[in-house]
Amino acid sequence: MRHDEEPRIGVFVCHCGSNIGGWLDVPAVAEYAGTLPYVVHSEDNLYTCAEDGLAAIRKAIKEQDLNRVIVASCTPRTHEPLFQATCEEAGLNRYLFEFVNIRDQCSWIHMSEWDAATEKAKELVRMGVAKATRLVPLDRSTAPVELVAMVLGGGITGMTAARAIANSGFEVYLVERRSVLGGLLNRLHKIWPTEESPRQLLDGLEADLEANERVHILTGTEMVDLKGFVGNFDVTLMPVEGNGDGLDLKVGTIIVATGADEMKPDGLYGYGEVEGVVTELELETMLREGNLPEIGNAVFIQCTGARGQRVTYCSRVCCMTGIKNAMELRELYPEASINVLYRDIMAYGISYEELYQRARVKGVGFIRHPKEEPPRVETGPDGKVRVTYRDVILGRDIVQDVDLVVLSTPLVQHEDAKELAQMLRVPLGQDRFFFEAHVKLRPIDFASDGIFLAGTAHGPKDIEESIVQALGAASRSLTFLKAGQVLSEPIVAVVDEDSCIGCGNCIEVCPYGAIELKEGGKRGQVAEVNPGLCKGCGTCPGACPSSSIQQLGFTDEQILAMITALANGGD
Amino acid sequence: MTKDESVLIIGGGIAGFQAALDLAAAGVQVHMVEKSPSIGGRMAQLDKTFPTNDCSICILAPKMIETYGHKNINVRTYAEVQKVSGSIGDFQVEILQKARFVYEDKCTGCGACMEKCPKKVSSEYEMGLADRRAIYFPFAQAVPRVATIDKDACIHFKTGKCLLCVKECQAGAIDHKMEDEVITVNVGAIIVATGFDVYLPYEMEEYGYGRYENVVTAMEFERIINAAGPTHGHMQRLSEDKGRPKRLAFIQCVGARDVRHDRPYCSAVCCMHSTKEAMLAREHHSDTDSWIFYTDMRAFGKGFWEYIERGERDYGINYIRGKPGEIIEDPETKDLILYYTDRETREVRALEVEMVILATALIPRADAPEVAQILGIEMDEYNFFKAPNVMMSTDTTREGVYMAGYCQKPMDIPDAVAQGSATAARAMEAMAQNPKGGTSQKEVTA
Amino acid sequence: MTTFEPEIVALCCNWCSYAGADLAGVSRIQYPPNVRILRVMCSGRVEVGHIIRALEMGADGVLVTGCHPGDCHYISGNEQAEKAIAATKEILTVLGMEDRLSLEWISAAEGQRFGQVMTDFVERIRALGPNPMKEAKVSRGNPGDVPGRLEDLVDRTGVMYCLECGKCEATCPITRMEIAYSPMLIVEEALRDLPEELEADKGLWNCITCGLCSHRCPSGVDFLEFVRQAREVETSSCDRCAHGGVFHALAGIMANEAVSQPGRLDWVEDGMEVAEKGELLYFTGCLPYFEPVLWDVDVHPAGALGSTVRVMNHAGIVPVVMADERCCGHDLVWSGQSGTAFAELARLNVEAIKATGARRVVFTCPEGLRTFAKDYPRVLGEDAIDFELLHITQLFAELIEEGRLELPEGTDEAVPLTIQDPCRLGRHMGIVDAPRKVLDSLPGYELREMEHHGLNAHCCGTSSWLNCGTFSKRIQVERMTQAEDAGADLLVTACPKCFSHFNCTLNEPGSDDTPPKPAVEIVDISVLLSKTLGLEGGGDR
Amino acid sequence: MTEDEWEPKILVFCCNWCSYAGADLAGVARLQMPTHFRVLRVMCSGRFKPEYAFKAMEQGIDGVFVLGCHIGDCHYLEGNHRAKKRFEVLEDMMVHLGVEPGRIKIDWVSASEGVRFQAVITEFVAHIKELGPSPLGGGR
Amino acid sequence: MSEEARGVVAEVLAKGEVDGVLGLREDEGAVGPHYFRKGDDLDSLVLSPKYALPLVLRWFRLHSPDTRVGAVLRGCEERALVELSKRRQVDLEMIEVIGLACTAEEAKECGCVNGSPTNVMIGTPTEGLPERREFLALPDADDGARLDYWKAQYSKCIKCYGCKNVCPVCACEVCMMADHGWVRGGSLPPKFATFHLIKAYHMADRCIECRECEAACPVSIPLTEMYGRLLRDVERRFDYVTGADPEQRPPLLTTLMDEPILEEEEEGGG
Repeated sequence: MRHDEEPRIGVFVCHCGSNIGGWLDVPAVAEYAGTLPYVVHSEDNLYTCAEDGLAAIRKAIKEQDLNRVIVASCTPRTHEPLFQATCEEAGLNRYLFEFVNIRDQCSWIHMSEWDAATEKAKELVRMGVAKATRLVPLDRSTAPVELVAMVLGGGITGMTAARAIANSGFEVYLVERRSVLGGLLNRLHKIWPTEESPRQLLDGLEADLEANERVHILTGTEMVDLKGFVGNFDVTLMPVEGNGDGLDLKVGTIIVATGADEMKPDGLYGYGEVEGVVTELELETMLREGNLPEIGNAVFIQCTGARGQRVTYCSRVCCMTGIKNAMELRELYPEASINVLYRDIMAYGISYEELYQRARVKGVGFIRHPKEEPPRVETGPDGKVRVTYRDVILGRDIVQDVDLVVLSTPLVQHEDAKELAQMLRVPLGQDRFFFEAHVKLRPIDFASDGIFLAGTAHGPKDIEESIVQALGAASRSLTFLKAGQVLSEPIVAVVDEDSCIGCGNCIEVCPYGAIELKEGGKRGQVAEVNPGLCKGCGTCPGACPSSSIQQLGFTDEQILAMITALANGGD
Repeated sequence: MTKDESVLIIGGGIAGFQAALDLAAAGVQVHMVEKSPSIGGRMAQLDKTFPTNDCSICILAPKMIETYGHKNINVRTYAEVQKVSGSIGDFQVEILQKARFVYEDKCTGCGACMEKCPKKVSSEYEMGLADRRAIYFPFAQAVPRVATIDKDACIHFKTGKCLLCVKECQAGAIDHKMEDEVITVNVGAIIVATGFDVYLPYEMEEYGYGRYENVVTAMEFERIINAAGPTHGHMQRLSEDKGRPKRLAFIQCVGARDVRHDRPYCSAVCCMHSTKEAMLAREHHSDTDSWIFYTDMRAFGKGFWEYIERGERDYGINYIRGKPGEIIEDPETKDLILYYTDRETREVRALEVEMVILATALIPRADAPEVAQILGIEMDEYNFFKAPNVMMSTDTTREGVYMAGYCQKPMDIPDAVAQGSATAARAMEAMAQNPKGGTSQKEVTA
Repeated sequence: MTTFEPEIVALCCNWCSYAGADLAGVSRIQYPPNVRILRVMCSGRVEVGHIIRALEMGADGVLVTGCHPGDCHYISGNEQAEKAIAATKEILTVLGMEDRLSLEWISAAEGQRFGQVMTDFVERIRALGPNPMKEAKVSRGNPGDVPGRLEDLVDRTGVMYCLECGKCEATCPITRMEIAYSPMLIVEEALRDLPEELEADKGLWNCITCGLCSHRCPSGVDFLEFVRQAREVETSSCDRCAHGGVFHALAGIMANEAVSQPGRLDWVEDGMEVAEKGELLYFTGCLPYFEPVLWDVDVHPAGALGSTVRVMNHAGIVPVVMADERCCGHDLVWSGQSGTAFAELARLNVEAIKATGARRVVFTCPEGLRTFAKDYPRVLGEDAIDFELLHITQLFAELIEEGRLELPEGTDEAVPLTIQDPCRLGRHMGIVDAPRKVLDSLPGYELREMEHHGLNAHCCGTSSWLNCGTFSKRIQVERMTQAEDAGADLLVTACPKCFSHFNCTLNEPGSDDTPPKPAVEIVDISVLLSKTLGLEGGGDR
Repeated sequence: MTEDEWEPKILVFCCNWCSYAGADLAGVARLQMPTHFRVLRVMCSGRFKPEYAFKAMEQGIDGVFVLGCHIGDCHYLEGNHRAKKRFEVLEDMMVHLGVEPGRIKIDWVSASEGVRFQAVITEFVAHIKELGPSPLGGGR
Repeated sequence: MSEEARGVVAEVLAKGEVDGVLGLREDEGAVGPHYFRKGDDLDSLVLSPKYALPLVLRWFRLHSPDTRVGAVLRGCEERALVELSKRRQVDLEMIEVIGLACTAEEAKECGCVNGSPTNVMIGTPTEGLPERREFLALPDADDGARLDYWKAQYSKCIKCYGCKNVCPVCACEVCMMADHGWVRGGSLPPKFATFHLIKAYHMADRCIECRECEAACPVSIPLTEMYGRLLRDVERRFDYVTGADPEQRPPLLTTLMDEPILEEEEEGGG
């Protein structure tokens, strides 16, 4: 069964439970697929991606002697590798496969238009079939991986990741902008639940890193340029101050552990105008430096600037920080009345719920205020701060003059994160934190291979969760480092030497310098593509006036076939 | 160094998959042991997952298949770990491969035997809402798609007769004389990722679970709205009218944050999955109204709070702070009346709904104590596996044994996945530091 | 040695006897100064409670004077007085104090008679000697052991665990009718350290201590204990006690060791075998006093006493009954008046029981059982109670199980009945199965459970004779309706108080627009059992 | 084919890393949009060449929409730069040709902008509906 | 003028800096490109009609890359040469341009602004038109009149590929206009969008407005009315004039960073 024989296409249309089948006529799409040229087999299945669906594909390939397979279901971004592997298992080259997205880009976005959605699914399948007829078998190539990792950000997350990689036997560069490791933890007074000072946690870690000669700690340094791809990134590092000479590195994987800042809630609850209104970290700084004034009573205001006030998200850790510090004040001043004004206490899990209970037992007051009626803070009499808030249970407003108002504000992404994101070619989410590959199943990966994410750079989380993600990102890096090589998709460019005149347009638009001129062709010089460097973007065929250079898997012929299939609809 | 490295993973859920796939990609040999006949874990029972409302099986199936098919991962289903000895870098593990009375390599998964088998028992996968036969797959997308005979249910093992399934099976894959066997494997590290059970609130009489048919747990509701579930995705009541419930009430923290039933902890995911289920109910039928009764609306993860606000804004979910005091069933209509306090007017109100979904506590597996005893690791007072160093939540009390997912503490799927990868890193570190017999890396880095 | 000068209280009706007294004065008729006259508009105004509390406070004698029959300015006031005084005499006969009370009719014109009556009564009391309550060492007042500060109370009762989840609010039968009251609100007031708001009537005193909220509270707040102690902190007066605070006063009196109760065992009829010493003691509680105190609501729970003994005798048990059994003190504990009186009652009762050598003490009233089991150890020490405590239904269940009560064969007739689980038996003590075992074994009856039963049962509306008001009545009507809805003809009670409260509401003369009363008959479980065994002579239902 | 029967046929080029992922996110968020567009996935917006627009419109496609990564976000560094420049020339030609320039459009949608994808698609489809069938279409 | 040319060529050949000079030769009434070597008879050298000599020069880079060649080129042809050099088709160092200035009439007829090459050796340099030629006024676009105009023009096409063949900058070996994948075969006139407009798009950053295509077009389709306008747009948007500066890279190959689009918002000219 060779590819250049006449195409024998099998089309498998997925119900995806009710996600597709519930919103468009899947059987009709399968039946329509059967009528298309070169389609010799078409069926619909409840879950094509499940074992029975894959078994149906394997069975059809063998029994119907298929040399092309099309699956119409969800999105290639998550399921293409699975179906390609299934084709390979059944003896069919994995690139004689075309994916048609009729769920995320059809059934789910046209839920009230059964007929139009079914019609659209049919046309998408027709486009898929048109492309499938012009597919050719391809083979993946492997590229070596630089057995060195790099971690951006020297907080608890970055340090943990670096140690894990080094302990597994690989060299790692830990790059930190500031002059000292530790990140946000340096600004904490005590950490919960161990009640130890952050230094105790950091010192042990820092000692391990310094002792391990596979770890290279580069403080006061930042990345200024990045080229290359998973397995071999070319990184340019520069010292933050002064004009010391830069450092060029070749690394296999990169872990983004750049952390986050505490939001300064200017204009909220009198912050910045009323004396005695501080943020959690400012309180912890006072506690750490021992210059906290005498506290008769204090009020903590949770969710300052969060959940719709300034940012849209809940910052996960400010409730616990608030409660920890409220208990700290109760400890220092047992007679002080400490009240926490909250909307919802995010004391999730076991230890946080226990801390919340211990705070109540210790006498910390918890008063819930409705979202629509936030507390009001203004300068009170004789140096006090007047807080007016509504106690829903008592059903009336309460006015308190306190010595201190502590605002629990959310963690926010660094101001200049956009620059780093662009250098890394990774997106930021709506909440400006780094946007991971899949929120549920690939939380610490980016869409582009070889770059991983951990800690508060991914979003607000506590120390233990940051350490888990740090270890996770280390493991993700180790899968590349220990494998030593990386498989690259064969969707690279190829040159038709008969028609290429060596004009060099393609060379000029190639961002990776993957094309060079060599002797040959009709005009004595032709372009030649180095598959190892070519990352399969397809910009060069876009610049070639004579279609001499093509991108495998996305050739002009295939794209034109899809356009024509779409255009002449009915006929 | 990597050639003879191997790791045992107990539990074939999403955390186990991530650990297994990371280790396998890094060239480590993985032995995965799963107690039930198919891998997939709890996530396989879910209809959708928050906050993206992705179809759960759709994002899980690829992981199941990739894990089962991976050359470096040896998956044993319907098997349990019996004994563990040795220490970090060099554990000897005895695995009991329970007889499933079906030859894995012969069975094609056609399912013909199941039609013929006369014996029906309640299906654990369907949370008891539907039956399965004595010979069965736990669910349609099971991996491996191999039948299994439940010895306690099968008539043959009682009367010596029947064997209808054997007659039906063209592949000749069924053999009632198969026996349990014990396999020993030698591994450098062990990862336990056994997940959780769902607390069934029979003892909370005020909510009438077990007495009123239309009071269900959240996992049961997930099965009801699942297209592959007992009702084929039709949202319907369990009372024999099988009517479509237009008004749903969700009660949070049932048996959780509950000192009276000595379970003071918060299960971390219920506020989210109740909102999800209310959204899906509205998606199934646009005239469905939902009320969620909560104490703290705990949506703290990435994109979670925006999800809750979308639930309120776009799906019309009514969020009411305050737990209902009790539920009374109207004997004729089987509808349910909830008594709750309206926080603003402070009146006690009665809300009449057609179905109540209890977001019950999620608790460690019933056999967690045995697993802990076999592994020689300690548990905390609620039977979660204990992390001696709170900051290193992957490490159990025994060196070389790591843990991931809900068996360690309440967490959602992304945290379980991250911890899956984390235990893979810890295992690789452990094996690098304690190679079997080789020179310890320790001196180099000490 | 000085002669005993009795202190006498005279309650004189304004129109006749008071005028008579003035006439005596005008006529300069002399009579001993020991009498303190207290004017009431009519002798009918005098309640049992006034007389009992006067005696509790140490008055040596109480004289009630009113118009001659037919002369009453308010037509029938004096007839009421006659009945009240007769009921009070019944109580006092049990306490052996009946001679310290007397009722005399004196018209406005009988100045002379007034003087004579006074003189005779003083001499009579002088002859009787001083009221033993005079040197009573104990009082119902504030025990002082409960500190006044709310914050300490909060710490002691775990109220700070409250997460304001609202479940108690949505459970409480009172909140359902009166939104100004809710357990959570009281907790919030305590947490915010606002004692004055807590004390306001809508607060602490509405709670009927039925325990449903504590039973369901996920944070494990022991709300019952909080209310009990908060009431201690709040007050020692008895202005919210029902029936004029008679039961609380009787408890106060019985707490005085000097007071004996000669009439305590008058209820024992011949044919009932009882003993002074023995293995099993039957603690009757305040049943002997119930009927005279509740004379005006025509409620007869005392039938249970006889039935219980008859059943015991039928099973071959001769129970010990104590002539000097004192009130268990439950009503003091829950009305914030446990003071020193309660500790004394506990001591006296336990010593008396030990004196009889009894190893097992059986209670008809669950409130007594709970007080012995949970409150006595608090005042007498953990190991003070070294004998077994059980409720009568537990004994009956035991007897049935051991076949010592041959029940007649079943008849095809199956009268539907249901059981009211008393809060003190179910939620407080966790005893739910015993009454059901008894009822299940009774031929001719069929148990129909109410929606709310066992640990989730609804309360009969009030407890410890406190704050009996419209809420209690509505709860009682609602509860009896629930029994009717469950299809029961009989509502079986296992507590004399439930029995009394239900019957009191049933007996209430409703006006024409009040809805018809639930069609259920209230029957005490002991009486029902005794009747089924054919042991009842005449006896009350 | 009368006016009301005519349903616009629109071709949308989406780049795999940003706009295609944004389209998926719009689907996952169940953001509803008109059905008259078909997405053709390419690895990068740089793969688009104006010649496709001519081929498409010649065969009766009424609108061509190129959606790439925001400038600076391109997974392949500068693919979207090239697409933008090529597009400028194409747009000028449309003007000189007398075809409404609005028939073709280029815009940027990132992987996290599901809502933006819905907005630009809905707006473009509405605009094409307004413009009516493509005059280049050979009277389809 | 031919006389002068023959003299100049002779001098150049004599100087010996070039191995030969490419010019036009008339032979039995037919004019074609000829490579005059030192000592050849120059009488047959003529200067018109115009011929795509730049394309011929590609031969030398291919076959004898290290021979220096002289070439008699007009202004537009020199610009074509520059554009070809940017596509690596010719090596400017190896070519010495013998500039032939167009006469005023020729410049006027072409509407050419700078009528003469950089160093004029034959004829006298003319300023060319004071400012650029006016394009034909195209009908109004809104009611479709303009499109109808172009449809009408392009429908005359008989697919003779004359415009492609004669164009000095069309250096492709296989042209898209002849590729059945792009232009459906077997239909006259060809579908103009894939035939003419793709050509116009390719001309946008190459055409040097020598208008040979229009001259060659048997059905006189006003091709440069489209190409010219595109050139103006490219010039305005990318500050790029075809054939002007050999160092400046073609605009469609550079990124926005190094050559930003100047007027973003302003609509294309009429």
